Amino acid sequence: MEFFIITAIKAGLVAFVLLTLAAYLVWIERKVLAHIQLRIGPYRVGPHGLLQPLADLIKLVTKEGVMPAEVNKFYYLLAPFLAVALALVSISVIPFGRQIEVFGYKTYMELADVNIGLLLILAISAVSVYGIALGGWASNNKYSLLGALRSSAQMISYELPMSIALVSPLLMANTLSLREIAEAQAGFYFSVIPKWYIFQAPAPQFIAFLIFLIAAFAETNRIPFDLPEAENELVAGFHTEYSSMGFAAFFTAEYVNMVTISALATHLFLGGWNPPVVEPVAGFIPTLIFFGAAFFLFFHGRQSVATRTWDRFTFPVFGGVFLGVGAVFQVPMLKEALGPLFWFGAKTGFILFLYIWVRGTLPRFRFDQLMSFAWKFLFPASLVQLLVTGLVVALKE
Amino acid sequence: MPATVPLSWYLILSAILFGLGVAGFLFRRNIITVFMSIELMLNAVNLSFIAFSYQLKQVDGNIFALFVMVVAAAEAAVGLAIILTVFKNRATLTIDEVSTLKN
Amino acid sequence: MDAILFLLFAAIAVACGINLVVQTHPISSAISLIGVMGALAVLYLLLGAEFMAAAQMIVYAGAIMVLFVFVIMLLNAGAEKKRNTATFAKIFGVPALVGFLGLVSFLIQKEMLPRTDHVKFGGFVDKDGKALGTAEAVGNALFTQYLLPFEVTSILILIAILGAVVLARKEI
Amino acid sequence: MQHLWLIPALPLAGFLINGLLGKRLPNLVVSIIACASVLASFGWVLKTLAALGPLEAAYVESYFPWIQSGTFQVGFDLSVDRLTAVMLLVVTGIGSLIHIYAVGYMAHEGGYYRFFAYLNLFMFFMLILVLGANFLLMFVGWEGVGLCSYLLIGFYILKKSAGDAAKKAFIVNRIGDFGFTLAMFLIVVNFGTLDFQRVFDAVRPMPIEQSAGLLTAVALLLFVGAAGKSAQVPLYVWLPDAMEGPTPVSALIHAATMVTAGVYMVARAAVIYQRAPVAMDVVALIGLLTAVMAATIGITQNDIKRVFAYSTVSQLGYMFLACGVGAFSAGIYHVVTHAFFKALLFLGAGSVIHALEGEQDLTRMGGLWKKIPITFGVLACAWVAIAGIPPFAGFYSKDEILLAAHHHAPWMYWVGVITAAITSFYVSRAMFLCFFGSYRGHHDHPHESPFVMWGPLAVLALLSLIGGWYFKVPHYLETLLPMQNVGHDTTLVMISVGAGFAGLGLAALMYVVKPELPGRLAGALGGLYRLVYNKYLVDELYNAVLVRPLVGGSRSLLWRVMDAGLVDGAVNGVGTAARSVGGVLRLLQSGNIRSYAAWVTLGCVAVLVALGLAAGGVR
Repeated sequence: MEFFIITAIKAGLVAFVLLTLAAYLVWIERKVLAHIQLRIGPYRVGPHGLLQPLADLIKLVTKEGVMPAEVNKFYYLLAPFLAVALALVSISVIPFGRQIEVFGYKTYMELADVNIGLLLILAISAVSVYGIALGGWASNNKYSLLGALRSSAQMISYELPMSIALVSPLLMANTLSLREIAEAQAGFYFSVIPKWYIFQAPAPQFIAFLIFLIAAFAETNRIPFDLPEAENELVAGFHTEYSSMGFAAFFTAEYVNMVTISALATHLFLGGWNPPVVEPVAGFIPTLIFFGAAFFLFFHGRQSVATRTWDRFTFPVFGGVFLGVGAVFQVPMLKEALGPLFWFGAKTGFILFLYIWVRGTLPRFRFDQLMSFAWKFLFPASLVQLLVTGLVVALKE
Repeated sequence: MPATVPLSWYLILSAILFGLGVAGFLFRRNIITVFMSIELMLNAVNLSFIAFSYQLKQVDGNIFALFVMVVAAAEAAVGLAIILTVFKNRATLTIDEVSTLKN
Repeated sequence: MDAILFLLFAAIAVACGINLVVQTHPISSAISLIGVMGALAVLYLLLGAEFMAAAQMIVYAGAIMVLFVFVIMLLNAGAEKKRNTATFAKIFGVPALVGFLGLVSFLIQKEMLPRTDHVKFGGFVDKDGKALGTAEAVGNALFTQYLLPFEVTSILILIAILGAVVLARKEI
Repeated sequence: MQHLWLIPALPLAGFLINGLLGKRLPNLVVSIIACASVLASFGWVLKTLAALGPLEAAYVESYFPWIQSGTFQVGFDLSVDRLTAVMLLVVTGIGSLIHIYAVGYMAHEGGYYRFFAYLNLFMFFMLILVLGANFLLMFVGWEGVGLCSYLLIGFYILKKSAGDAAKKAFIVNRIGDFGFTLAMFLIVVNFGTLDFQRVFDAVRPMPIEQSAGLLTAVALLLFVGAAGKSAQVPLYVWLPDAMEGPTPVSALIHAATMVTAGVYMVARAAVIYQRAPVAMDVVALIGLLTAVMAATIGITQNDIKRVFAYSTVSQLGYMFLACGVGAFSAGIYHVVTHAFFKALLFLGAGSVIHALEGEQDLTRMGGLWKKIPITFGVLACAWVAIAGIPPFAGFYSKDEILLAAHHHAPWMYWVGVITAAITSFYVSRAMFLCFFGSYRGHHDHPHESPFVMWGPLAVLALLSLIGGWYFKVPHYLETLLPMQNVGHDTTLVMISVGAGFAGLGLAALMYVVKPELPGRLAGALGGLYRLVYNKYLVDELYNAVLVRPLVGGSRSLLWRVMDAGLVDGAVNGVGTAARSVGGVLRLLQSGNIRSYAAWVTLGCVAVLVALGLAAGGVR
């Protein structure tokens, strides 16, 4: 019975955190993009636009959900639900940290510990194309249909290299459970180079990581592979006809997928929650970072620009918060629970930042280029590198 | 309400699904739907394969199911290509209208 | 618990299967077929064939059915219209089908029921209690005992790819 | 293990290489491959024979069972005994020489690689024929050489006469092969095996048949085959036409090796013949008749190659005469010497033709001896050899034969002597017409052949000079083919030698001293002359008696009645029947997939009923 309770609690927690994260990811993305393009980005709502996501949410909820005529109602309504549901399901097998003990109850920091977690994620991501495809088709709009077709073709095509790329870490870890994979990457070479699979002997997985990352971009329909919603050729692609909640659902699904796949990449290649430096140094780094941020904020709060009157108050407040957080990382009881979480989050965040960075930098492919790139370059490349990895591993045995 | 079910229920379920597939094959007119009915039959067969595999406590049944899956994949690829060609040449997906060899 | 799950997902599977047959629009049929597949995947899990469950989702639901949906969308296939050809199929098919089902279930009841044991989750283990349906076990069997068939299937796939490409490309 | 299989395998390899890639290879490579393969097998023969030593008993190597049905089985066996050894040396030795010669002779011909591929293939089959340890394997070689001779006679594929000659050779050989096959059937039925050893062991205890019997039948049938292959009356007609082929082919196949296969076969089956006197007499008579006939025809021919062709036929007649009178070893002896000088004659003729750019008509030659001295020299060696002048090759073997003939029946000896005289006459005639007198052709300054051509000629010339007393073939074959001891009667020898000189002298008188004499002579006995000149009208006779009726019969009866009427009728009947049945069945095949599915389902139900209810369930 208490298993169910714990699971329910964890599920609620994860869902909340994830959705919030997704929402704020939008904010971060807008901010980063803005600064890449030398703009300010959202600034009005709340200090530095911090409340922008909330505003967006309210807007999307309160807007009228338009149901166009001539659509296939059932699928039109089913599609966004499908998309977001599948996106949320797949996060459930991703561990965030080691086993922790809450009030004497041991549990893993993940929703479900299935020993085929990876396969499950693959299965979900394989099915999650239906959300987009159905939505586009049900909208009964040629742009949407084109978007749907594109996304289904593209997601199938890029699923191959992705799966093959993530096989090679499996070869080295010899398990399908993400937690064991993460655990297998603990440790250091001469206490400097972490034994992450991207570095780990006998077969460092740079290429696999690269392939995986590229395929992941395509799987999540992100620039430079966002053909399904290429606004300047297909209006908005598969979600042209969607408004308010439906749109929000697709939006959320996309960002949740980004988070999931980044977490997956972290686990498979970047050593999960294992810190990049040896203990006990690793234990202090989070604190240092937060403290540094806090002092940064204090400093800027002191001598802030005259036009930004709010900063005089908000910066120190956040600085205080950061100080507190940094201190929390030193609390012995929470330390081993939070440390891994921090590192995991940091790495995932880095990959998410990559997403945004690429979006700010690269132009969009043409569709035929996209396909030929998948089949003529990425797929063979992944095969070759899998072959090499397998060979090396076999030789090592 | 028993806690567990006998294996034969799985087999009966597979039989029912298979029958549904046959029915679809018999009564649908759309080539693609007919094709999907075939896939349904294959799935039913897979289920019974895996059920037997459980019964015999051997993994072979799974392997067989896997092979069925592979063959189904190949069949789907070729079959759909054929359907595309048929549609290209006859502009119809109704199975009764492609009953003649030459049009 | 197992019984409930089985009944639940069996019901889903059957419902989706019926839906597949009765729906007139291919997309609906496709979606319901995907539903069947998902339900079957869960049943595979109940039977301990976890790898097969995953493969079912990835290969069948994730690849093959996407292909179907893709083609349906591409050809923009509408709902089929009522036309009464092939009455033969109706006349002979229905009784044949009924007889078939009846016979099969009768045989299963008569032959299998006494000789099959009950399905328990995690009961799919060999003599020394090692799980059989895992990716490891399947992989072992696949690459040792069934290596030749495996390779042959790879050739089959290759041929299928070629055939599909040729068919789809050139004007026949 | 002597690896006998290498002997035929090497030329086969040559054939494969030249036949498959020859088109792309330069001529030099092709000729090197061809000659090297044959020379290599010659070398292997020498090595094998050296290794096998005195070779008292036959040495057999069996590789794998080839045909096996019930108790009857034929193995792929090769065997070597003294007879085989002689033939092997002749075939590979002369073969290599002629290959080398052909390199020069064919230099400017098209289809160079084709020619050498065929030649190598011929060597392969000939060696199989010689080496085979049972009748069937021998027959394989037998047919193979027939095929190659067909291919090579018709080598100039653009000449209709060549094609016709090839077909003629093939068809006539068919008749002979028919006899051979029947003989094999008889042997299988009566002895249950085709293996030489076993058959002969079975035959030896048998009594000598005074009247016709089983052995006689076998012997005669075998001789039919031999007659076909070795151009004996009445099947000799193909050989003169075979001269359509390139001269090296005439030398190798139609003088030295293939045509002697018949003699070899008869000698091989000596055990059988010795117990069938009737057959022996037939062989002897046929041989004698052939010898005389061909020799007389030879007198009148003007085509140099044809003259030599008829001379070949008559020499073959001699060989069969030898076999017929029981002097098998003498026959083989003559095979060897004849191989030397006849090959030399043909190659020399080839050299002459080559010098005159394809001129073959004797009446257009003359006075060539100072233009092409080397050719004249070597041809002179062959001339004295064939004319039976002691101590040259022809003399010894012919002498043996004549002595044996006299011992068997004196009249045969006399006929033989006369034939010998004729032989020496027509060869001398050819020589005089070709080399003496004044040049009658209009092709100016003939040129000597290159070394690659006259080199082999020189070797052959040496052989035909000394080969007679150097190779004591009968002595070598004594253990295998014992010949009744004929006293060495000097007078008889003198007579035959005299006959040789007489022929030579007469020729000299007619063609050198008074060149107008032949014309007058021909005018005097016109009818006879014309008959002989037209080869006794044998071809015309065959045409009228055999060919026309056959063609007519097949046209009217076989084609109109049998084929068009019965066969086609039956076929069409089947067709219509199938059509009508299908007309009923096609109603089933509506092309409507769903009804098919319904049928399938019905079938499943039936199966289940059978399974579950009738068979009492799945067990």
